[in-house]
Amino acid sequence: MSPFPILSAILLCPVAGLILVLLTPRKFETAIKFLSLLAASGTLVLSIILCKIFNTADPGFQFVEHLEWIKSYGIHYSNAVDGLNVSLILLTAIVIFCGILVSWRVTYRVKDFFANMLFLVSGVFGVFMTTNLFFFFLFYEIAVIPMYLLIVIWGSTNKQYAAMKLTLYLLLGSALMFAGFLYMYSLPEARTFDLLTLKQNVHFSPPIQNILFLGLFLGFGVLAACFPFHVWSPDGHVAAPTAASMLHAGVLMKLGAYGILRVAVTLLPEGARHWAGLIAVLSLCNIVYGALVATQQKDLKYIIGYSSVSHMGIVLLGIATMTTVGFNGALFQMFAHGIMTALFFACVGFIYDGCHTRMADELGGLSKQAPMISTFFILAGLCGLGLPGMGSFVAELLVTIAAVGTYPMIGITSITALLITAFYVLTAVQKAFYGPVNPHHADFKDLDWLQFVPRAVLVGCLIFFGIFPSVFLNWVSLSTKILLGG
Amino acid sequence: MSQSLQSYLVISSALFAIGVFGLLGRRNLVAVLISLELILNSASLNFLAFNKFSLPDKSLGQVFVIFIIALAAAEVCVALSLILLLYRKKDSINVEDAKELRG
Amino acid sequence: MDLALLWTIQLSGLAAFLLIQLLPRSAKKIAPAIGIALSFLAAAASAKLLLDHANGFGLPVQFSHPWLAVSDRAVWPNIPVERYALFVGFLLDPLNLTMITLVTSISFFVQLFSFYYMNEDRSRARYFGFLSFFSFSMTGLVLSNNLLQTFLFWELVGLTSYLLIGFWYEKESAATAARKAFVVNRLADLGFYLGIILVLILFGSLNFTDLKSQALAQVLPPATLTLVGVLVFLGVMGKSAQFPFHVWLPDAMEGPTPVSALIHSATMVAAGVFLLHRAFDLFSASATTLLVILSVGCLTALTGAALATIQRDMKRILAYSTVSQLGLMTMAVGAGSSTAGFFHLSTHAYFKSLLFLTSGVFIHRFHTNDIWEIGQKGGKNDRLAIGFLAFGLLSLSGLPPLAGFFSKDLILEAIKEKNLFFYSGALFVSFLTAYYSFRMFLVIARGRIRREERPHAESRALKISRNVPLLCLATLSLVAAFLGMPSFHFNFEMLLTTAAILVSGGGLAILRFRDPEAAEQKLLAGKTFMQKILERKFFIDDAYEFLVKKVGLAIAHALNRFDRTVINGLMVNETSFSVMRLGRLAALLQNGALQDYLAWAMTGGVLILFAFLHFYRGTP
Amino acid sequence: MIADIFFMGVALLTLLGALLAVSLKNVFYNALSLILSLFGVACLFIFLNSEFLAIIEIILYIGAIAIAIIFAIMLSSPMIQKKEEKPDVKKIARSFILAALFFWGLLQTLRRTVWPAANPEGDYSLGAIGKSLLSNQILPFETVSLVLLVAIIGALMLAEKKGTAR
Repeated sequence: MSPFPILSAILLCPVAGLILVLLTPRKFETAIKFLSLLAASGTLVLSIILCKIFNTADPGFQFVEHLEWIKSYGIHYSNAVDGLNVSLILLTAIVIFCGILVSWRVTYRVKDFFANMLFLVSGVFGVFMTTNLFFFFLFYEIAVIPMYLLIVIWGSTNKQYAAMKLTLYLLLGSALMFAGFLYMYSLPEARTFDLLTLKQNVHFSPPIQNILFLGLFLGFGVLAACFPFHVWSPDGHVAAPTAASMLHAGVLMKLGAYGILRVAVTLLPEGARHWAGLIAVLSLCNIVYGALVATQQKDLKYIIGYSSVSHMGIVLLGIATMTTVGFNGALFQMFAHGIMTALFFACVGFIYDGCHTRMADELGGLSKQAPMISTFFILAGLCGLGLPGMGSFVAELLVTIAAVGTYPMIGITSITALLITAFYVLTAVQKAFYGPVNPHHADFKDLDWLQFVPRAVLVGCLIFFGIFPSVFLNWVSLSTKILLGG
Repeated sequence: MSQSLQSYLVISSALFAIGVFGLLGRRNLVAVLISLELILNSASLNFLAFNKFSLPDKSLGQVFVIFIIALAAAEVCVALSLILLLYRKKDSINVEDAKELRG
Repeated sequence: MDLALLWTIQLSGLAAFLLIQLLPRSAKKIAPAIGIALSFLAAAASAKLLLDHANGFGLPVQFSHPWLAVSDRAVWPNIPVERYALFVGFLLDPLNLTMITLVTSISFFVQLFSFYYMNEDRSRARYFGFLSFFSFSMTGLVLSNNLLQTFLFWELVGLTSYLLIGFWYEKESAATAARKAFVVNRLADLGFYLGIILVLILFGSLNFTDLKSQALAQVLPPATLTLVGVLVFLGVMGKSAQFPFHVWLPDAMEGPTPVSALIHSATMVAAGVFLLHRAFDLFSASATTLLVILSVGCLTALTGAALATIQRDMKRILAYSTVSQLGLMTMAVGAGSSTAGFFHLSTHAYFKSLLFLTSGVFIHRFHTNDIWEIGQKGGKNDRLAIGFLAFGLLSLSGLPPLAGFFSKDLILEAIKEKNLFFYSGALFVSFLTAYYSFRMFLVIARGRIRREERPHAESRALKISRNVPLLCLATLSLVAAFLGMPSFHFNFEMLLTTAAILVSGGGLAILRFRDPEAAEQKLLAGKTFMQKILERKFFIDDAYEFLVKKVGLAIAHALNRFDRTVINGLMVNETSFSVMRLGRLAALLQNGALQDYLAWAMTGGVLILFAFLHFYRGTP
Repeated sequence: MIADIFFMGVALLTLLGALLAVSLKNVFYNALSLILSLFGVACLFIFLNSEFLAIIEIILYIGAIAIAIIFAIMLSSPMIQKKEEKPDVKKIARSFILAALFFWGLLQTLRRTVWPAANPEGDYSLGAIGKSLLSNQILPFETVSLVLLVAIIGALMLAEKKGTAR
């Protein structure tokens, strides 16, 4: 136990915030908002400290916390951080901080909204930190339920259908995942849920590895919007309120990809190599298919939904290459895409609140009327289409290098998605932001100071990691090398 | 037909079959109740047959039959009050009329 | 000392952009001053650099800093370099020096001219912000020491051209043109992106200093060498508007004229030819790449020149002429002598931006782009503008003492040695150039004035900011011609051919356009078959339209319907509905009849009984 | 021999009573044939050496339960006049098939299983019953009394007249 259990502190901050929010009576809305903001900024500060004191030279697990819970089943509350999840913890902290600030204008049932948000985020933090499969599943379930509530109560277009579909899909994913965990537990020499002990003393025979990896990959793939299972994410995004879709697209989808890396690839390397070809093909479908369908969407949120599917495809492609460059690229893309989609949804959410419509054709000439929000949206769009100087470009560069190196044909065709993304992003920008001012939303006011800060923070992160990517890669490269048995 | 275990069992299964027929076939609730009594009696007959032919402690089977009769009494009295209630509400004690409770 | 200067050149543009963005709304008026001051700083710094290394002593100077640690040998065993990473840095050598002075000087003059041109426009601050951001990315591109950093700034330059073309975004046509420019550039940059990655994977290093043709030839087999060369050339085709990708340049005229002067004539479009010269070893490593470059260059030159002959819009004529001149430069590189191409690039940059600025003066004054109207509204009364127009057009068509003659001469010599077919193409191009230059000049200069438009009074500052840049650009084009000339050898025979072309081209133009009104009537009366094709721009635009609309979007539409119906409908909704239907079926069982329940129970009992009977064969 | 014939008669008597109890249209006649059948069963009990139970059967089953059923029939008497509609053939057929299957199944098990040797000797006396009732069967004995109590109270609550019919 390191002197100050920073990981549990990060996890307990939102939990404490949640309890405090639940205690404050319903009518003190501003108090609730400030409490949740306090909790979110607490996690953010702690995560930044974590990233600073994270020793990039030490490849193993750091800040290990270990609490025996049910010894006989090997279930213990144990957290640890290595290259894979340090960036994701930072990502979650940033997204929740901006999410809370963005949802400052929520008026309907404020207390429940912020309680759900904090509940969701503590689940996500739990998943990213834990090294125990049981807790991985437990925290994952904690994350899914508030997402349903957020969509059903505060959602917009056909929210019941989308919320139900989203939750059923996520539960399907978690069911497959849990089946995999239980099977691993049931093996005679395993008899434990702890990831580290599983890794050391359990050797899965190749045929078992293949089936097990497929099960786990499908379980996590559903969450990471892998091709055939991607349908829930655009609908889920559209129906969710702004902050929920920020968290959902920004963080929840990364759970799946992180799960693949942390559980599936670590424990079943041969299985991963066996199925790598299939994952690559699926991710190619993800990328090109997502981009092509996005060109046809009218609703801005649908465009972003499908663009997330396309960008998650790049993450999966990075993983499929089974190379250190590919993994670094995948992790970087998870981080950069998380921030970018959060920014995207923050902007569209603000526009939707102002103009009460998200249809690109009905919005016109927003640049003239609200220059600041338009610049943020255009910046997010440019990052989406992989403009250099922004995070996504470096990620796509790494993944494409790895992909062209290992699967030349897939790597080359995945590049065409850059063109399609450019096309639909710029069409959306032109329809919604350029052109004559549409009288329909003449009264739409621009960002005030409070709403400016979260979006500026997100853009700042994108540009910082776009210009200094080595900061990110130092965190990540050692542990991806270890992961691949370097 | 000599008094062997098989013959008693044949009689009790015949009684049981007739009871089942009555249970499912009749529309009138009281008739259903009557066939229910038949089934109970076939069970007690069975008990006593085994008690006599293959049970060392002869009193056990008889005790059981006593309990059966006691419970049958309790059951009939509740059933009849229910039938009375049904009759008062629907003024018919036909099984088909009590159909409200359905999916 | 050099590093400090380089940093000032590089960051002055960015500083101006950030300063202008951070200006509070009230102080937006001083934005032009910031822009002009900082671009002057950059120009001065590059001039200082030029003086320090006047005749190339102490060059090349290189500073590089590791930016992105990519991987180790485990991934691709056959990579010569142990642990290779991507670098970011500056490289300074004679080529860079001339290019950086060219870029910074022209951007300074254009910023100065923009003060005159944009003084009524309300969102001036945003304009100057983007212009400074452009000079930042252009200097980054020019000074970079490796292919990846070039690509980085390549995209940023594409972005700024998107922002500046679509500056007046209220205009629908400007927004579409901007999008078209960006997407076409993006399409070409994909090839460049792939080329860079292939070089990185197969060769291991992207620095220009390492990309020597012998080193490349050893590592890469000839086939991949051509592939890589053509891929990188694809990027060049996009940026320098070569044949299939030239469609965006004429539409880019939607942007303000100073933007066209700076970006779409001198600097950005020249970036492609600069890259050709910069990474010449990569292209010259295989002969087929050079052949491809030559043929594409020739095709571009011909289409550009041909289309320019029938345009009515002044800026469009200049745009097509830029396309054809770029084609010429690429042909020069394709013919093996990249120095000739680069020399023509520098001279062309100056006099073409001069031409654009003069057209800016005309458009600013008469508020119309059409050369016939300018003629009728008294174009020739503006003595100064007509003078500069004449100077520019003559240097464009290659009158001996002026800049165009020397550089075009060198190119023609280079192509002549290579092969005669392309040489004849080049001659025909210069003939067409002479023709449309004289045509434009005559229509404006000899137009009969109908409704005279008096110029509205202008303050002294505006007059200066209008005339000084024109004057300087004209002189600089001459200076560049004499200073930058690689080696002057008097080739009498070449002098004769160019003179002959000039006379024939000019003569034909004079013959047809002596009286502009009559020429216009004749034009309106009947269009020859050739004119109809030229009017439709060789149906290239329609081909693009077809490709994007019919093919691309149709596939997307089909996929979208597939997504909605099959995946969403079939896999998801159907399964849930079938589960619901199953539920309703089961509900039928609960029909309230007591005896039905009993019957079901009894059947269950019977089945168990018979199962029991069946399986337990009467074992005691 | 006589006993066998007598036994056969009693068996037939019970089965006949049962059949009539089920098949006759008029519910009152059903009740009466039920009593007949119960009487037959009581005789069978005697054949099975448990006389006490035979008496209990007659007093309790016929005396109490059958009479209670007849009361119920009397109370809902107008029902009897109303002619039952035509019998639901499908339902009767279904129940007949089920009953026949059951009967046939049970007979098969009877025929197939090898029954252990019979040893009828043993103490059937009332004393033995009382002793076992109060010794090792004391718990069921107490619960049955409780059940009876609950049944009576329940019946009363249900059948209460004054408006509190739930």
